[in-house]
Amino acid sequence: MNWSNLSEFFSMGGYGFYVWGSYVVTLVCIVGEILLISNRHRTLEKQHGLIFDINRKRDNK
Amino acid sequence: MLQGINLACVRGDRELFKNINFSLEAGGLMQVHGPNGSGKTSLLRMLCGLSNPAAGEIRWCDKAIHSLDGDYFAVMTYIGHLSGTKDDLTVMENLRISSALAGSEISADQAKEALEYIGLSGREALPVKVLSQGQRRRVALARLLVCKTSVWILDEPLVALDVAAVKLIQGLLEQHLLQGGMVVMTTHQEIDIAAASITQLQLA
Amino acid sequence: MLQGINLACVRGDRELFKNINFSLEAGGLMQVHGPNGSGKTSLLRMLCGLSNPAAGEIRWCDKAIHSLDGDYFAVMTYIGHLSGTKDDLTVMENLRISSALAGSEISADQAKEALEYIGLSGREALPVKVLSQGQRRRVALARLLVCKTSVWILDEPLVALDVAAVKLIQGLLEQHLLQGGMVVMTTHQEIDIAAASITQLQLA
Amino acid sequence: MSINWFKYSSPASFYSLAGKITPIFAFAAVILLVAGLYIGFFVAPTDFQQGEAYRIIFIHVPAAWMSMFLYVVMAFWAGIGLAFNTRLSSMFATAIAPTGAMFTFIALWTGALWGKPMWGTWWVWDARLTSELILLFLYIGFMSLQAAIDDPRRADKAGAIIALVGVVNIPIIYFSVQWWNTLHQGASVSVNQAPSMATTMLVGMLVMVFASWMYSIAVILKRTRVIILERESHTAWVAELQKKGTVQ
Amino acid sequence: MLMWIIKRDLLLAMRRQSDVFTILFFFIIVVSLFPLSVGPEMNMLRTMAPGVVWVAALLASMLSLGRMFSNDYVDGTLEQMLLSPQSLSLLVLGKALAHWLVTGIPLVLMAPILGIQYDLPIEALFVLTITLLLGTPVLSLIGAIGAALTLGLRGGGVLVSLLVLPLYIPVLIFGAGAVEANMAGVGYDAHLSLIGAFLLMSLVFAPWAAASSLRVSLE
Amino acid sequence: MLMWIIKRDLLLAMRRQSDVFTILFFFIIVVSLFPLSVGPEMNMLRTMAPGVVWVAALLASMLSLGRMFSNDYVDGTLEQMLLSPQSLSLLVLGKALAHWLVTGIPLVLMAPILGIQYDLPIEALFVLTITLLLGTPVLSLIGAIGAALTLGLRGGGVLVSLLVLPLYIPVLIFGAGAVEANMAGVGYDAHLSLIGAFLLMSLVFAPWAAASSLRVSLE
Ligand code: HEM
Ligand SMILES: Nc1ncnc2c1ncn2[C@@H]1O[C@H](COP(=O)(O)OP(=O)(O)OP(=O)(O)O)[C@@H](O)[C@H]1O
Ligand SMILES: Nc1ncnc2c1ncn2[C@@H]1O[C@H](COP(=O)(O)OP(=O)(O)OP(=O)(O)O)[C@@H](O)[C@H]1O
Ligand SMILES: [Mg+2]
Ligand SMILES: [Mg+2]
Repeated sequence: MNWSNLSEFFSMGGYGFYVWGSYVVTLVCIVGEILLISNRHRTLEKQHGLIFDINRKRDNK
Repeated sequence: MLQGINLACVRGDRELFKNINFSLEAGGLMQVHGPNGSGKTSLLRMLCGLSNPAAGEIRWCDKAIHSLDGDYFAVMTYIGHLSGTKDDLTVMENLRISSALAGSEISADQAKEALEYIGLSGREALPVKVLSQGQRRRVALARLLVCKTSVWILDEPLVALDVAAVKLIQGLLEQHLLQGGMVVMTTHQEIDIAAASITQLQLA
Repeated sequence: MLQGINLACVRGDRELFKNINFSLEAGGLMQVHGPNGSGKTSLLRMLCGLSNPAAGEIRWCDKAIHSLDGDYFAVMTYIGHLSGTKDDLTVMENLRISSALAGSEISADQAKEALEYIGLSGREALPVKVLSQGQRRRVALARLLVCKTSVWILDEPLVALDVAAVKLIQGLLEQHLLQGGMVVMTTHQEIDIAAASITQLQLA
Repeated sequence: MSINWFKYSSPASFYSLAGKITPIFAFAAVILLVAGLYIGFFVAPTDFQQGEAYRIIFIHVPAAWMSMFLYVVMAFWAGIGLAFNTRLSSMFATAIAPTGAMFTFIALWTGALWGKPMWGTWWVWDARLTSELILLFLYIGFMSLQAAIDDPRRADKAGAIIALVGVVNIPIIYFSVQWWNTLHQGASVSVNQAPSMATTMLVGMLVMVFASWMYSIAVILKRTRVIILERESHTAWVAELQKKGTVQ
Repeated sequence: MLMWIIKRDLLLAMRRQSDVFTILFFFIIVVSLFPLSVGPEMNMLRTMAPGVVWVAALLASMLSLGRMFSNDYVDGTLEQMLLSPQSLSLLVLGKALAHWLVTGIPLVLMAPILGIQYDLPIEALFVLTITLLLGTPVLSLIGAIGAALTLGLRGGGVLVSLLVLPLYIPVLIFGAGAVEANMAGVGYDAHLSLIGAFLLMSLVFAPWAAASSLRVSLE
Repeated sequence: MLMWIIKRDLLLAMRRQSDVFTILFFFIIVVSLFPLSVGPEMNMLRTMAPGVVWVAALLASMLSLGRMFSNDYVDGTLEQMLLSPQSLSLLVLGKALAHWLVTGIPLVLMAPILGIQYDLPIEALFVLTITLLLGTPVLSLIGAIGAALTLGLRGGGVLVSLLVLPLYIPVLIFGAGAVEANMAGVGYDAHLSLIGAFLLMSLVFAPWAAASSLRVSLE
C-alpha cells in the first residue's frame, strides 16, 4: 500500500493537480460520450414512439 | 400612378429601347412583350429601382422613384429571374424571413396557409435545395400571397410552373388587380388575365 | 435501344415513383409529364447516369449504362435546368469548349454557323453574363446543333425561350428524330413534335 | 461451430447481435478498469525519478495507442464500405471516429498535464506530440465532412476517401515530423526518456490498455446501433421492432 | 429588421454547424503550422506568438468574408434586401454582427489555448484575448465593405484588398503590439484604447460605406 | 481533352485577371505582415523566413482551391464534364495543372523577391525557389481532392482547409526544412528528393481520388 491516509492519496506527492486533472478529464470524456450516445438513442426511441402513436391513431380511425 | 416617361436603355454599345412611355393606374395590368434579349428584364429592373434608365424617368404618384427610395420599396414587390431563396433554409424559414426583410412580418400560421395555397404543403420543413425547379419558383411566388404591396413587378413568373400552378398564379393576379393592385409582367407563354385596364408594351 | 426497367426513385423519405418501364427505339420521342416535384428531373438525371436509381436498371443496347460509362456518354447529350455555360467566357468560346469537352471538337466556322442558326449572330463575342435569360438558354441549346450524339435528354428545354425560338427547337428535334435519333424530354408547355413513335410517360 | 458471418453483415441482424454482445464488453471494461486502477494506484510503487506524477501513464499510454489504432481501423472499415458498398462497414467507420477523437484528445490532455511537471512546459513541438495533434485534426476533418453532408450514403463515401488519404499520410507525417525535429536539435527533452518501468507498472498499464479496448468496442457497438436505427428508421424491420417494443 | 437579419444569418450558420467549427479549426491549424515550418525552439516561438495568432485570426475572419454577401447575391436574396423599405445600413450592420458572432467569438475563445502551445505567460494570454475581443468586430465591419465591393468585381479584386488592408493593418499592429508590450513589461493601455477607437469608428462608418458599395455593386 | 480543359481554365483566369493578382497579393501581404507584427530583428527574421514564405504559399494556394470546382458546379458545367466520354481523372488532372499554372507559378516567381526582404543569402533563395517549384504542384493536386469532397457544401471554403492542411504538412516541413538545412550548411538533397517523391505519388493518386470524390459529390 502506497498511501497512509486520504490526503496523501489526493496530494499525489505534490502532483495532485496534474494526476487528478488527467483522471478527472478522462472520466468526464468517457461519461460524456456514454451520455451523448444514450441521449441520441433516447431521442430516437421518442421519435419512433411518436411514429408508432400516429400509426395507432390512424389504425383506430 | 406608376409612370414611365421617355425611358431608354443602353447595354454595352447596344440601345435596347428608347422613348418608352406608359402610365399604369390602380387595377391596371401591363404586359411587356418582346423576343429574347429585347430588354424586358432590363426595363423591369429599372421599374423597381435596381438600375437607372439611360434617359427618362420613372414616377410613382408623380414623384421620381429614386427620390422616394424606401417609400417606394414599401409598396412594391419584385420577383425576377433569380428566385431569391436560400438553399439551406427550409421553405417555411425562407418565406417568413424574406417577408420580414421585405417589411411585413408574418406568423407561422400565415406562412403555412400561404404555402398550402401555393401547393407546398408537406414540404414546409424541407430545405429549398432539395426542391424541384417548379417548387422553388413556388416558394418565391408565395411571397405575393403574404405581402401587402400594391405594385407587383414579375419577370416571367410562370417559368417552370406546371399547368395547375399557372392557373393558380393567374387567379392570384386577377384577384390582386380586382383589389386595385397593379401588375407589370413579362412572359413568353400565352396567358389571359382579366383586368380593369390592360396595357400591352411591345419591345422590338 | 434505351430501356428503363422497373425504375424507382426515392428522395429523402419520399418515394417519387416506382415500376417505371419504357423502351425507346431509334426515331422515338419520349415525353415525360407530371406536375412540379413529381420526379421528372430525377428520372432524367438517372437516364443520363448522373444518379443511380433506387431500384431497377437502365439499359443502352441491352447493357446496363453504369457498366458502359464512357461509351454511353459518347452517344448521349443532356441539357438540364442549369445552363452549363461559363458566365465569363464569350458565347463562341462557351460553345467551342463545351463541345470539345463533350468529345467533338468544332471549328470556329462551325460554331459561328450554329450560333447564327440559333439566333445569336452578332452576340458571339459577348460574355454570357450580359446575355438575357433566353439568350443564355440558346447558348446551351446550340450544343445540340454541333454534337453528333443520338440520345438527347432535355429537361425543360423551352424555358425562357420566345415563340420563335420554340419553333426553332421544335424543328431541330423533328429533324433529329427523322435521322434516327432519340429524344427524352420534359416540358410544361404544349408542344407538338412529329416523330416515328411517341411515348408519353406520366408521373403522378 | 460455424457461424454464418454473412448473416451478420446486414444491419438488421447485426443490430440484434450487437445488442446481445455489447453488455459483455461493457462488463469486461468495468472489471479491467477497476483492476487496472487498483494496480496503478495501490500496487505499483512510486517512481524514484518522477515521483507520483508518472501515474498519468495509466491513461496516457492506452489513450495514445487507442487513438492511433482506431484511426487505422476506421480507415479500414471506411475503405471496405467504399469498395464493396456494404452499409454496415461504413456505419462502423462513422461510429469509430468520435471515440478515436476522444482518445486523441485524452492523450493530448494527459500528455500536456504530464509535461508541465516533467518538462516545465505544457507543450513542445516534438515529433510524437505534433503527429498526435495532426491526428486529431484528421479525425475532426473526417467528422466535419460527414456532418456537412446530409445524405448518409454520400457522407459515407466522401468520408471513406478522406480517411484513406489520411491513413496514407499518417506514417509520412510521423516520419517527416520526426526528421524535422531531429535535424533541428531544438527540444532538449523527449518522451523517449521514459523511465525503465517496474513490472507492476507495466502490468497496470497493460491492464488499462485492455480496459480501453473493451470500452472502445462496447461504445462503438452501441453507437453503431444508434446509427443503424437513425438510418434505417423507414425500413420494415425497424417497424417490426417498434411493434414488439424492443427498439432498445 | 436588425434582429431578423441576425437571426437569419445565425440560422444559416446553424444549418451548417460545421461552418463555425471549421473556421475555428482553420484558425487552430494555421497557428499550429507555424511551429512546423519555423522549428520547435520555444524562445523564438514565444516571440512570434502574438503576431502569428493575430495574423491567423485576420486570415480566418477574412476567409469567411467571401460568403457574407456573395451567397445572397447569387440566389437573388440580396436583390430583395435592396428592395426592402428598411435601411440598408442597418441590414449591413446586422450581417457584419452575425459574421462576428459566428467567426469572431470562437476565435476569441480559442486564442488563449493556442497561446499555451506557444508557452505564453498567463497575463499575455489575457491581453491577447482582450485585443482579439475588441479587434475582431473591426475586422468583420471593415471586411463588410470589402465584401460588398468585391461583389461587382469588374477587375477590381486587387484594388479592393489594397483598399481594405491598410485598414486591417493598424488593428493587427496594435493587437499584436499590445501583447508584445505586455510581455516586455510595458503598459498596453494605449494600444487597447486605440483598438477601441477603431471599433467605434468602424461601427459608425462601415455599415454606411458597405451599404453604398452594395448599391454600386448591384446596379 | 487535357489541353482543352487547361486552355479553358487559363482563359477563365485571364478573364478574371484580378483573381490571379489577388492570390499573389495575398502571398505578398502575408509574408510582409510578419515583420510588422513580430518586430524588426534581422537575425530572427532570417530564421523565420523559409517557414513564413512556405506557410504563406500554402495558404495562398489553398485560398484559391474553393474556386477549382465550385464555379463549374454552380453553373452546371461540371455536370456536363462528368457526362463527357473522356476519363474524369484526366479532367481533374487538367484542372489541377491549370490551378498550379495560375496560382503556383506566380508564387514561385515571387518568392525570391520576398526572400530578399528577409535578408536570405542567394543560395538559400535558390533553394527556396526550387522547393516551391516542386512543392506547389503537390499542393494543387492534394487540394483537388479536398475541393472535390467539399463541393456543394456551404461553408466548403473553410472545410476544405480543414481537410487539406493536415495533408499539406509533410510538404511544408520538407520545403521549409530544405532551406533551413541549406542555411545551416547541411545538404538538402534528401529533402528535395522527398518532395519529388510526394509529387510523383500525388500525380498518380490524387487525380483518381479527386475524380471519385467528384462522382460522390455530384450524385
Ligand atoms: C501533449 C503531450 C503528449 C502527447 C501528445 C503524447 C503522445 C504520446 C503518444 C502518441 C504515445 C504512443 C507512441 C508510441 O507508443 O509510439 C505516447 C507514449 C508515451 N508517452 Fe506520451 N505524449 C505526451 C506527453 C508525454 C509526457 C510529458 C510524458 C512523460 C514525461 C510521456 C510519456 C510517454 C510514455 C512513457 C509513453 C509510452 C512509452 C512508449 O511507447 O515509448 N508523454 N505519448
Ligand atoms: N455589354 C453589352 N453589350 C452588348 N449587348 C449587351 C450588353 N449587355 C447586355 N446586352 C444585351 O442586352 C440585352 C438584355 O436583355 P434583357 O435581359 O433585358 O432581355 P429580356 O427581354 O429580358 O430577354 P429574355 O426574354 O431572354 O429574358 C440582351 O440582348 C443582351 O445581349
Ligand atoms: N430529402 C428530401 N425529402 C423529401 N422530399 C425530397 C427530398 N429531396 C427531394 N425531394 C422531393 O423530390 C422531388 C424532386 O423532384 P424533381 O426535381 O425530380 O421534380 P420535377 O418533376 O423535375 O419537377 P419540376 O417540374 O418542378 O422541375 C421534389 O418533389 C422534392 O420535394
Ligand atoms: Mg428576361
Ligand atoms: Mg425538373
